[in-house]
Amino acid sequence: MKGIAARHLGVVEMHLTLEFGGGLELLCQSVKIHNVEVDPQTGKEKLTMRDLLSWVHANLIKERPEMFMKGDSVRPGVLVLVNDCDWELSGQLDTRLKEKDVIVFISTLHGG
Amino acid sequence: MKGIAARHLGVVEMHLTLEFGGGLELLCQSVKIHNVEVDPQTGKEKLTMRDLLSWVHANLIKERPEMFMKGDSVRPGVLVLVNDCDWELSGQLDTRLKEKDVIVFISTLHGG
Amino acid sequence: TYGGDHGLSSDAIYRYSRQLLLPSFGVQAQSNLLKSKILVVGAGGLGSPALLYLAACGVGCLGMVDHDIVELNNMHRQIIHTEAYIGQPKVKSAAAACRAINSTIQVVEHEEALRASNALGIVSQYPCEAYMKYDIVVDATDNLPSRYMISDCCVVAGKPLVSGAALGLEGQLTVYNYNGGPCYRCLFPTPPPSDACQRCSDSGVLGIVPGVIGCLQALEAIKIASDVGEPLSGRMLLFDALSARIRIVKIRGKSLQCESCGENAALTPNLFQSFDYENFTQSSLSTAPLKLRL
Amino acid sequence: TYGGDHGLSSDAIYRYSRQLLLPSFGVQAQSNLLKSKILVVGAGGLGSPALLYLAACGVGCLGMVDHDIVELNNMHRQIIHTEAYIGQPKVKSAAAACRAINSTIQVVEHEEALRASNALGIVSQYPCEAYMKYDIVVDATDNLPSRYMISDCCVVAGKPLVSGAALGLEGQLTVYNYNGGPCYRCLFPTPPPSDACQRCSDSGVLGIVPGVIGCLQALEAIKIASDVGEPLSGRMLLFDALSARIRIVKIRGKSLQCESCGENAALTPNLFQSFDYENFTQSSLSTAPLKLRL
Ligand SMILES: [Zn+2]
Ligand SMILES: [Zn+2]
Repeated sequence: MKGIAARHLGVVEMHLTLEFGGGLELLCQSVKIHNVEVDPQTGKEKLTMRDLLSWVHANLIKERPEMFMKGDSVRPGVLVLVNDCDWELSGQLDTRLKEKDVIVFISTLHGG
Repeated sequence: MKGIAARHLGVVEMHLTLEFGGGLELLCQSVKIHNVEVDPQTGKEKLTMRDLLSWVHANLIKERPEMFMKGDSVRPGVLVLVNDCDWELSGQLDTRLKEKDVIVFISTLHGG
Repeated sequence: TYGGDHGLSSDAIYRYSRQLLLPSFGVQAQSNLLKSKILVVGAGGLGSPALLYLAACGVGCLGMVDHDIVELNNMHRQIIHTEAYIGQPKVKSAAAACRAINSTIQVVEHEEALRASNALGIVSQYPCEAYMKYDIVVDATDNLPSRYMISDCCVVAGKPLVSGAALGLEGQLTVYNYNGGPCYRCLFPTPPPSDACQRCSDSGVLGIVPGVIGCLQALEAIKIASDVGEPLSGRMLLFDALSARIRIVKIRGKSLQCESCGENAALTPNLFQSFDYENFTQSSLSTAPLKLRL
Repeated sequence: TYGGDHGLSSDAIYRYSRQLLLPSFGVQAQSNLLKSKILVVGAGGLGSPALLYLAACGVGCLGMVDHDIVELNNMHRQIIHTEAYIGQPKVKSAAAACRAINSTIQVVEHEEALRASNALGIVSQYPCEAYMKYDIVVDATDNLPSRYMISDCCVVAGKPLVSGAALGLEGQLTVYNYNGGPCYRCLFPTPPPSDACQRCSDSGVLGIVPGVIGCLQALEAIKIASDVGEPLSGRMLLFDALSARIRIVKIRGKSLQCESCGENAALTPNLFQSFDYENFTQSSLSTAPLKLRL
């Protein structure tokens, strides 16, 4: 695991809770809640949502990544929430993450 | 206000959110959410739920205190939650409060 | 007409197809549901949506207890009843509505008030076929003595209890006596002062509030009956309609000192049947008449 | 038969007495409700409880649009319909149910599909009696193009929109286009890839999930119509039935760049009426047939 390796190297890793909903959990083995440790990449001090998305893409998404990402952001129809708040309000891809943040990825539903 | 006086004297005061529900809000002028500053009493370093209850009794409850308190605790039928957790799990009257804690007092409902 | 491993008729497969399609529900959960027996106490504000959804989703045997008559001032929230049933027993009206949406389940009418003296007989056929009959009880009543009585009954009979309440613009929901979790008396060992309750019974209710809570009661009963998901045991849902706030909080577990379900509890069927719940709570099983001045 | 300052008949006072008793609701809010006109689009899983509770609580004029026929595989969640109406139009069935629980309100049947070509006419009688008719629209549909179309319609007609959705074991709810808040396109300027949607339409739904969301839609519509409480605008409710978790999150406000409601938006009634929502979303207004293999 990336997190464990990072700890051994003495890099400060961040504990985050990632939640997937609205069907996105199907892309990561139907598990909705993931407690993860993410290390900021070499040479960086802060972790942003841009970094987290590429970490999620590399580490959690097991199938059909095009159902989660489009370019370097999430695909249309996915809401991203950082601590119960739309990431549009915190700077989207540039949102800086803190220890113990909760990030929710949820696909909008259309059924009834 | 107690809080303002305390600040002038250099005493560390605590910012708490108190919420009243299930009809208990009627005892404090129908206001459900109160953002308050409470100072630990002279000679004490920590604020407990016991201290908070007497503060609420003195400062917020405007009528029929017997509908809120019984002895030095809350009356039967009132649930007390500290940060969304039943105070029975944190030590009831001895629960120590921290800055920015959210305390909910809610009367159990019986209607349908 | 039943065939295959799953035990579902072709009619049932078509009727419940949208639930069968669900990977996390599917044939097994639907089959559990069709075998389950659920008793709803109260065919009023909470019971209306709970009964309709439990009937619709395919609970095999759906019982209902109530001794009230449908009145015009129920209609703003008790959506299971139609104007045509005003003056008739709620149980008769509710049973007809359930049968009209699902003729393939068994609907059982208990047209009487649930009291300590008859509750064990209705819930578990005690003493005849000891401790059988319903698997789950839904408390959709509107008064304090009933809440203590139904909880104690479920402890004695060993049934999980889905308990909902609504008043004014607020609602509450939890599951008692489930899988080692707390009962009503674990949370509320002492009844509140009776004037704290009487004031409540005069203060009205916005019809949709018991609607929301009654639906959530049906959901919890479905989860327990179908053995899917995490029932709301040891947690309580608090609903504030006006501010559209819903919080789910962690509540205490079973109390070892509980007089009903605790380690040294002396509650027996006989003791239960002779316990005076109205005296204990200092309030009445039947709701007080409304006083309205405009 | 109407008298007094409050404009409530004595029948209405009795019928709605429990709501009139509520200090934070009372005569003024009930009177607002009785004057309100609410359109529910879709008489299916979400529309069933929404319509029943809106009728029961005393919405003065309750309209419903749907072109579907009641089918047996609807019955597990669409509790407004009875087996007796299988094969008949949902609107006819739903209207009969609403009238049966409240004969004192006006129930309006629009037995047709809501499309860009007729939506303004139904919602606001455009171009005849410009921008009147319904005060509030409830989106209880089940497909993506309808959601864009109804939101755009509400922007053009200037109506608040109570939007609910349910699928599988999850539900979502928010209020669009209310008091300077965002519209659907502010949140979702670009439609999702069509295969992200199609998979959804095959995956079923637990009946009680749209039940809960539909009730909450009725509540939001009641709050807006009666001018009581804080509607869920700029916030979204996320409901996970399996884990009994409900979270209410803060969402973005109105987008200045929104192509529907933004500063330089070019959306006119004519443009709206000729917009091809099925092509825009690459998906169909009518739901795909189910494929079920057991
Ligand atoms: Zn107990
Ligand atoms: Zn917009």
